[in-house]
Amino acid sequence: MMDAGRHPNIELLSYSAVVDVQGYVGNFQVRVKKKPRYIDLTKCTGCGECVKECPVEVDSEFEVGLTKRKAIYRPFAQAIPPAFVIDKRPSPCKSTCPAHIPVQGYIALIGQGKYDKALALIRETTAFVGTLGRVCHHPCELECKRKDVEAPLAICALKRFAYDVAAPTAPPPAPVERVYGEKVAIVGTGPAGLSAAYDLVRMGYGVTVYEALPVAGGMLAVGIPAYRLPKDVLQQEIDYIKALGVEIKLNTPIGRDGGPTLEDLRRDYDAVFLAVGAHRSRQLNVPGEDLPGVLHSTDFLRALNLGQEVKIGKRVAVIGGGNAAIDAARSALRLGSQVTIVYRRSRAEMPAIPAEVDAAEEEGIAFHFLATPVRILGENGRMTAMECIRMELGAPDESGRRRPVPVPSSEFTLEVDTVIVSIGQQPDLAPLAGVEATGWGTLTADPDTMATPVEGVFAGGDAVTGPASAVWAVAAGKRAAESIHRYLRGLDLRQGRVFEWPKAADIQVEIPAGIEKAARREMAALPMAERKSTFKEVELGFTEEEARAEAARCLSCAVCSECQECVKLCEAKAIDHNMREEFVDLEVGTIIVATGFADFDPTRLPQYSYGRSPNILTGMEFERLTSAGGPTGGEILTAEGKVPERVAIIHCVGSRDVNANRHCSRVCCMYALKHAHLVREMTGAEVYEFYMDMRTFGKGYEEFYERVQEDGVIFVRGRGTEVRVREDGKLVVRAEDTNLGRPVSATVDMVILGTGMEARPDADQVARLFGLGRTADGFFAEAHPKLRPVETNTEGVFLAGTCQGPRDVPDTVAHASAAAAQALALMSKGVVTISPTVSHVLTRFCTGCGKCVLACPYNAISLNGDGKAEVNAALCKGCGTCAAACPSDAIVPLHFTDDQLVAQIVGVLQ
Amino acid sequence: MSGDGFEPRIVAFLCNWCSYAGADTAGVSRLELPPNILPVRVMCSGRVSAEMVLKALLSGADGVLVLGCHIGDCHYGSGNHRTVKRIPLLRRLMTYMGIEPDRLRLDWVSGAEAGHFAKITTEFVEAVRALGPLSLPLREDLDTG
Amino acid sequence: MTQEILDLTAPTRDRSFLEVIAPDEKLRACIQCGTCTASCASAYAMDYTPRQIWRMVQLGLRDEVLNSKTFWLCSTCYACTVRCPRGIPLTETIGALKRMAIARGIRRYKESSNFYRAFMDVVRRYGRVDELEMMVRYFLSTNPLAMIGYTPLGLAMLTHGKVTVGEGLRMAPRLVGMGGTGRLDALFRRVAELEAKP
Amino acid sequence: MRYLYYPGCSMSSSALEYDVSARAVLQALGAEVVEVEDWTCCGASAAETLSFLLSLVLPARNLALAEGMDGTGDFLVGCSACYTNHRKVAESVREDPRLLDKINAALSVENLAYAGRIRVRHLLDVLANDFGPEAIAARVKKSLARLSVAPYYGCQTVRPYSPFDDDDYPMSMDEVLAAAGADVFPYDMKAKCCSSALMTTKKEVALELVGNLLRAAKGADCIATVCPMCQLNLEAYQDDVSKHMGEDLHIPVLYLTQLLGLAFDLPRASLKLERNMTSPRPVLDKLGGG
Ligand SMILES: Cc1cc2nc3c(=O)[nH]c(=O)nc-3n(C[C@H](O)[C@H](O)[C@H](O)COP(=O)(O)OP(=O)(O)OC[C@H]3O[C@@H](n4cnc5c(N)ncnc54)[C@H](O)[C@@H]3O)c2cc1C
Ligand SMILES: Cc1cc2nc3c(=O)[nH]c(=O)nc-3n(C[C@H](O)[C@H](O)[C@H](O)COP(=O)(O)OP(=O)(O)OC[C@H]3O[C@@H](n4cnc5c(N)ncnc54)[C@H](O)[C@@H]3O)c2cc1C
Ligand code: SF4
Ligand code: SF4
Ligand code: SF4
Ligand code: SF4
Ligand code: SF4
Ligand code: SF4
Ligand code: SF4
Ligand code: SF4
Repeated sequence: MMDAGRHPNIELLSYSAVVDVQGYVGNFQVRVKKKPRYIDLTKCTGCGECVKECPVEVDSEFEVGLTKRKAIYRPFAQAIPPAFVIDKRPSPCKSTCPAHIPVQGYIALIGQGKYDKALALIRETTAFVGTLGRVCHHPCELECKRKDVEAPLAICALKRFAYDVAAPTAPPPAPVERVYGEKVAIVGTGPAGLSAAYDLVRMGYGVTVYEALPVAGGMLAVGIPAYRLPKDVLQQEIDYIKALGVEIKLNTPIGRDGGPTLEDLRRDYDAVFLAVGAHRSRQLNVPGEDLPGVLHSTDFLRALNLGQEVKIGKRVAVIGGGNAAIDAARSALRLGSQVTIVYRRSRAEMPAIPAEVDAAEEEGIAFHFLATPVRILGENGRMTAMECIRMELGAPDESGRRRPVPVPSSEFTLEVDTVIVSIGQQPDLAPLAGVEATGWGTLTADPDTMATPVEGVFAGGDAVTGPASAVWAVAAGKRAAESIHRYLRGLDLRQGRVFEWPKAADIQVEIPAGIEKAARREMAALPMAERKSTFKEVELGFTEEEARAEAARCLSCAVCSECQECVKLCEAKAIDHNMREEFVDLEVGTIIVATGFADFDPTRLPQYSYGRSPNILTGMEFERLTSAGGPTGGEILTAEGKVPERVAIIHCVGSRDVNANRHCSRVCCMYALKHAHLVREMTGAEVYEFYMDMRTFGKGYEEFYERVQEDGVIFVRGRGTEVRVREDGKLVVRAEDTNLGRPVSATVDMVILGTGMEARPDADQVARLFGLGRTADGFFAEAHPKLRPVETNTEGVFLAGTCQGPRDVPDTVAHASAAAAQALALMSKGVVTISPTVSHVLTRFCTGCGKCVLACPYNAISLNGDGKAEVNAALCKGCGTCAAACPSDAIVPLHFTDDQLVAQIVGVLQ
Repeated sequence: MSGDGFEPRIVAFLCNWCSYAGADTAGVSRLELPPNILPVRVMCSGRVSAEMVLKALLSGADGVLVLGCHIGDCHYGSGNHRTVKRIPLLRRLMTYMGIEPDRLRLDWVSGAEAGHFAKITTEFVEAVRALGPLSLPLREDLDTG
Repeated sequence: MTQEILDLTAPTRDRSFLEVIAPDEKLRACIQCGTCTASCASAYAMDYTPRQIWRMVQLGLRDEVLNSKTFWLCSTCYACTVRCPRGIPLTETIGALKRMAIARGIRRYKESSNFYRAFMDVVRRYGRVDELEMMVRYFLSTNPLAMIGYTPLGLAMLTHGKVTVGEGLRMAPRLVGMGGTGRLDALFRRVAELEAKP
Repeated sequence: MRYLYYPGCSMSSSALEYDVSARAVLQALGAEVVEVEDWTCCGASAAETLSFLLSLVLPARNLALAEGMDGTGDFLVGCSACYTNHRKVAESVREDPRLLDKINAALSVENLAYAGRIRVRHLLDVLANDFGPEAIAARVKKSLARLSVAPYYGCQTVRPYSPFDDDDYPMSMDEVLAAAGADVFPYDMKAKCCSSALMTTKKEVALELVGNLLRAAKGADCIATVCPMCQLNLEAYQDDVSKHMGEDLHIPVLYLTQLLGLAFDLPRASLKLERNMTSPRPVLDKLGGG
């Protein structure tokens, strides 16, 4: 194998799969998908340093689950090539997170108590760790696979924990060195603007951010109240961004109040990012809206957040169902008012974060669902009440939600003295002359690249999407930063970027059998009395213990968590987490298929109790146990670490059985004898070997059987029928000793199941790919069972080894040598003769109907310039399907023409 | 069996890769096969056109059996998909012509299914035996070519 | 112990035994692996193991098979049937052996056949079965004294309302000597006619 | 969901508690249960010993009756022996359609015909698959929390015709019990034979088999069954069995439907626990609020 690996004329494509085969003998085009290993083979020295800090452990496939391996690993000790590989798959959480934060990574690090590393890892993606950890609407949790066990992980709260525990002591960052001369202007210091600034400054650009307000942070600062996001948390994160070298100009509106215009920015900077958010409130448009006492939530919250004095009455109605409405209501409550929320749809349709709605309800806020104001009533210029009408849900509108329609004469009044309107916001685009707006009043920008139609101007966040959420704004900022970088470097904005991540529903994650349920941890909350009267933060965060326990629930869906620990350890700089899969196109003359067999899975025969005791092993597992590189260093020990006193070996598990595979697997009698011999020799244990027939044909095998008999193995002629796991862990095997004619049992410490060989589960796909037939047992069909054992019915494709049928290593080698010889024979000729059984078209009869073109399974027929069918003789395999389809008898398969068949029919009937 | 000693004559179209091989295996395994089966080898069951089936019936066959590879195992990938669509149409056509549709049967036999081959052929011979000889008064007239 | 040499070619072997017992003849493919025996909870009490019975059926040792108590110990649990690696319908074959033994009036295991006969008599007469009536009928036909062994059970069943005294007593006299017409007479008769035909 | 229900002989006499509790549980889950009119005995294990044809005709009679009833629905059976007999007919005619003619030739004396159309379902199958653990969990009012239950499936519930669970290591009852909050006792004898009618004809053998089953359930609070024959064999002979095995093997045995009834907090009258021959008292005590 080593020699094959090193031979200059042999190219090994490991971690690869053939995805397409076209052409014909001598001229195959094979397309191979090379899976990324994330490790550069030319650099990796195989030193193994990288595995040391990898926090992810999974069952080792090679050790058939007997040991664990890390996410970065060497498939097995003798692997060719000897390099390492990273097992990385998509994970639902990271895929669903709009900013694609490596969720599993920071969770794994928290689980190991490496909190500062967890914080640093999140900061590689976003600066808003403590912020998102508090206010994110966490769509990731909806998809977290752990929900299939009991409940999703508290992903968001863990992010907050990483921040809370590590940020206060983390050293402030050093300013980033400028790499590029270009400067970028950003308008708006909300999460979109600052995220773009954060990424751009780290790439080495100069960044200036303009902000109209006296504080930075956008809606995070002036929308979300302090009881949800304390001011110091946000400020610290903005300071972190500033410390990297981002310049923030407060009190500098663009395009109004004397500030610079967009034109100015386009002139003075090399690129502009507009992230102005959506701050203009939509109006109610009902009579009485101009009465004093009617406020808008954004104004109300901004004033509160900026510490200005706000006056509201005793009875407050909040109109709307979004986050802003809930925040306005909860803030009003904290100012001592009685609050009712009026929303025109039902609770299920509320766009606000459900947990926020629950919290509002807990705090004592009343809800009027399916109602909307029709007028606001006043007396002497003072508000007295609000008249509402009931609504019912009609047909769905374009947002997919059912449209509310008023119920006639269902008006009612609410006595209120303050109304806070919160029915949506739009961006204020008036100052930004020159940009394009959509019909919705939002900025026009490409949803993938964030480019606007104006050269060098990009836009993102609420200004583009309308009011959305912080993490979407972060994602938009990050996309814009990448686009601006590409724009400034003259690169294509799209090439090689991934805009569509896999859908969580399409990500397969195997949930380990026997996983124990563990309740999801919830954060403690401030006592209710304090909640209602102060703006102190409501949720109190996890304790270290809670966070560790919560982190331990993660299923490591992606295996590699992208924590980057390995990258830091690899001195050869061989690790590249950004590798993508590649396609290799090969031109080959012949193909040898040698995909091997699958080991029978004994859970399909539950009478053998496989999986219900660690001391019931398959033959393959026993092989690993006895190998020097195995989990016990080659010693035969039970799972309890003891030398077994009695061992039973059962033949024909999954073979010679109508309930599993009918065929005899041919190698298991031999390997079972080998196992019996090993057990006797290494442990001296009593061995009971249950067999139906002993198949030791051929050279040397019967002699070996004799020797094992003399070793003292107790042979029982009778099928080992079932294995029971006794309460004390001992295993009871039952059978009939058919020589005695008596039911017998044996109580042992270890059972080895002589599992047989079967076709691989993907054999049908492989067969289709290479045009192979399969025999009833599922293995690939050879062209003739006696005379052509390595050829297949597809010329130029040969079989080698157990993919064709069970056989041992010597026979596999012989078979493979034969396949190689056949392939060489073809190659040395240099030309191929194809079977003369091909079809040809009698042009004069062909009407050009094209039926044959559709019928041919090989696309061998096409209509030529004259509208007549034409057969490509190299592609045609001579099946004759076209002839049967042709209504004009114009196409004739040589040797199977209509006349020849008719002659045969008449012949046999005579 | 039935006392009149009627021995049906069955034309069996066997695809080269599966059914023909199955018949071969059946022979090698010394299975008992009905002598009434008159095999005609084609490369693929997809080759069996309506014309060939009718030709066989008009030339004196009492039944026609078309055997191919199991769906998914066709040596040519999808030749037998065509056959699956064609045979029911043909059976309808036969009804129209006054021939019992059960005189035509399509089935799948892989190269390894010797027993299956023996079973299908035996069953079909018995089914056609029960239908009796195919009497086609118009046989000569219809047989124009 | 001496043993007679079994002449495999002797004409006394019933060469059609297997076909009669197991019409689909799958039993011919038994590989004598003993899975059936090892799966059978009652095998320990049998005189021949199930596997041995199949071998004897294969060889046509009819009388030895029919006189064994093996198949009367079968509780129709189907454990052997679902596990047999050759897919032989063994429990059905045992049913066929029971039928043949009853039909041939093999007297050795009278209790069992009487039990089943008693059961079917009740079904024929009333359409449905009442367990108590059935047991009484069974014990009357075999060994009335054996009923005593089940007395505590009968009492327990009475006290748990499983059977009512009135009903039991009302039925008892009718059990002795059945005649007249029963609920399913016509059906039973028809089945008998159909089975008599080849 | 609508079911054409066949109670069978045992469930309408000695095992009435199974019948009543099954109907109550199905009703609680929202099923519509219609009893097959004029049904008769399926022949149990006896018909087969006298006549093969009779063993098919008797169940076929009931299936024909059900097929003739108005409306749709599967043929629902609670008793595992009845289940096997009815399924056997359905399977046999599928494999050998000629049998159908023979059966119908017999049924014609009752003016009945069986078409081989109706599906035969076991109560356990319906509970585990038509309703499923989620619907069952949703209906639980008094969880069976901390009650350790050994699920006993018996033979013919899962062998040989059962399409709904493994015949050697079934899991459906485990899942139903877990849904009701119970701790499922790891019970590897769950599909071994309870000796069936051997209890009447070969008592010593039967005592041994039942003894093995009870011994393996030691440590559980009770055993759950889904068949009147299993129930009778497991509960009625515990004195004899204990004597035969030389150890105390007494344990409460309840029908699965009785346990579900407790979990659903159904009226006690619909569970008829007083008819059980082992006292359910320890179970009720453990659940509290007996
Ligand atoms: C009350 C409220 C509560 C919310 N709660 C949540 C929550 O819990 N979770 C969540 O995920 N999302 C929440 N959101 C939504 C979230 O805050 C926004 O989606 C997010 O802040 C949008 O980010 P942005 O950068 O696009 O815009 P913004 O955050 O709105 O920032 C835009 C900035 O641009 C500035 N600006 C505008 N025009 C100009 C100009 N001409 N010149 C200079 N500067 C200008 C504005 O002053 C502002 O600072 C909430 C929103 C509100 C209103
Ligand atoms: C427990 C056990 C013990 C044994 N002991 C012995 C023994 O002592 N002596 C002996 O002579 N024989 C023994 N054998 C038999 C021996 O293992 C086989 O004969 C031998 O491995 C067959 O080699 P192979 O190349 O045909 O298949 P395999 O060894 O199965 O190799 C097939 C390879 O193809 C790869 N592959 C599969 N599908 C694809 C695909 N689509 N694309 C790319 N690659 C693919 C697989 O990953 C695998 O690496 C034993 C077998 C077992 C199960
Ligand atoms: S990134 Fe982290 S999880 Fe992934 S392989 Fe490296 S160390 Fe392991
Ligand atoms: S279990 Fe862990 S890796 Fe999987 S989705 Fe949830 S958080 Fe992500
Ligand atoms: S540390 Fe780097 S060089 Fe060493 S094995 Fe790992 S990837 Fe290869
Ligand atoms: S080789 Fe031996 S153990 Fe393996 S299937 Fe054949 S007979 Fe059984
Ligand atoms: S014979 Fe006709 S249908 Fe078949 S491969 Fe050739 S061209 Fe295609
Ligand atoms: S089907 Fe026949 S007529 Fe039609 S295009 Fe093909 S060869 Fe020509
Ligand atoms: S299990 Fe089947 S093959 Fe094995 S001895 Fe019994 S009947 Fe024969
Ligand atoms: S069906 Fe009868 S013979 Fe078969 S295992 Fe059960 S009791 Fe034994």
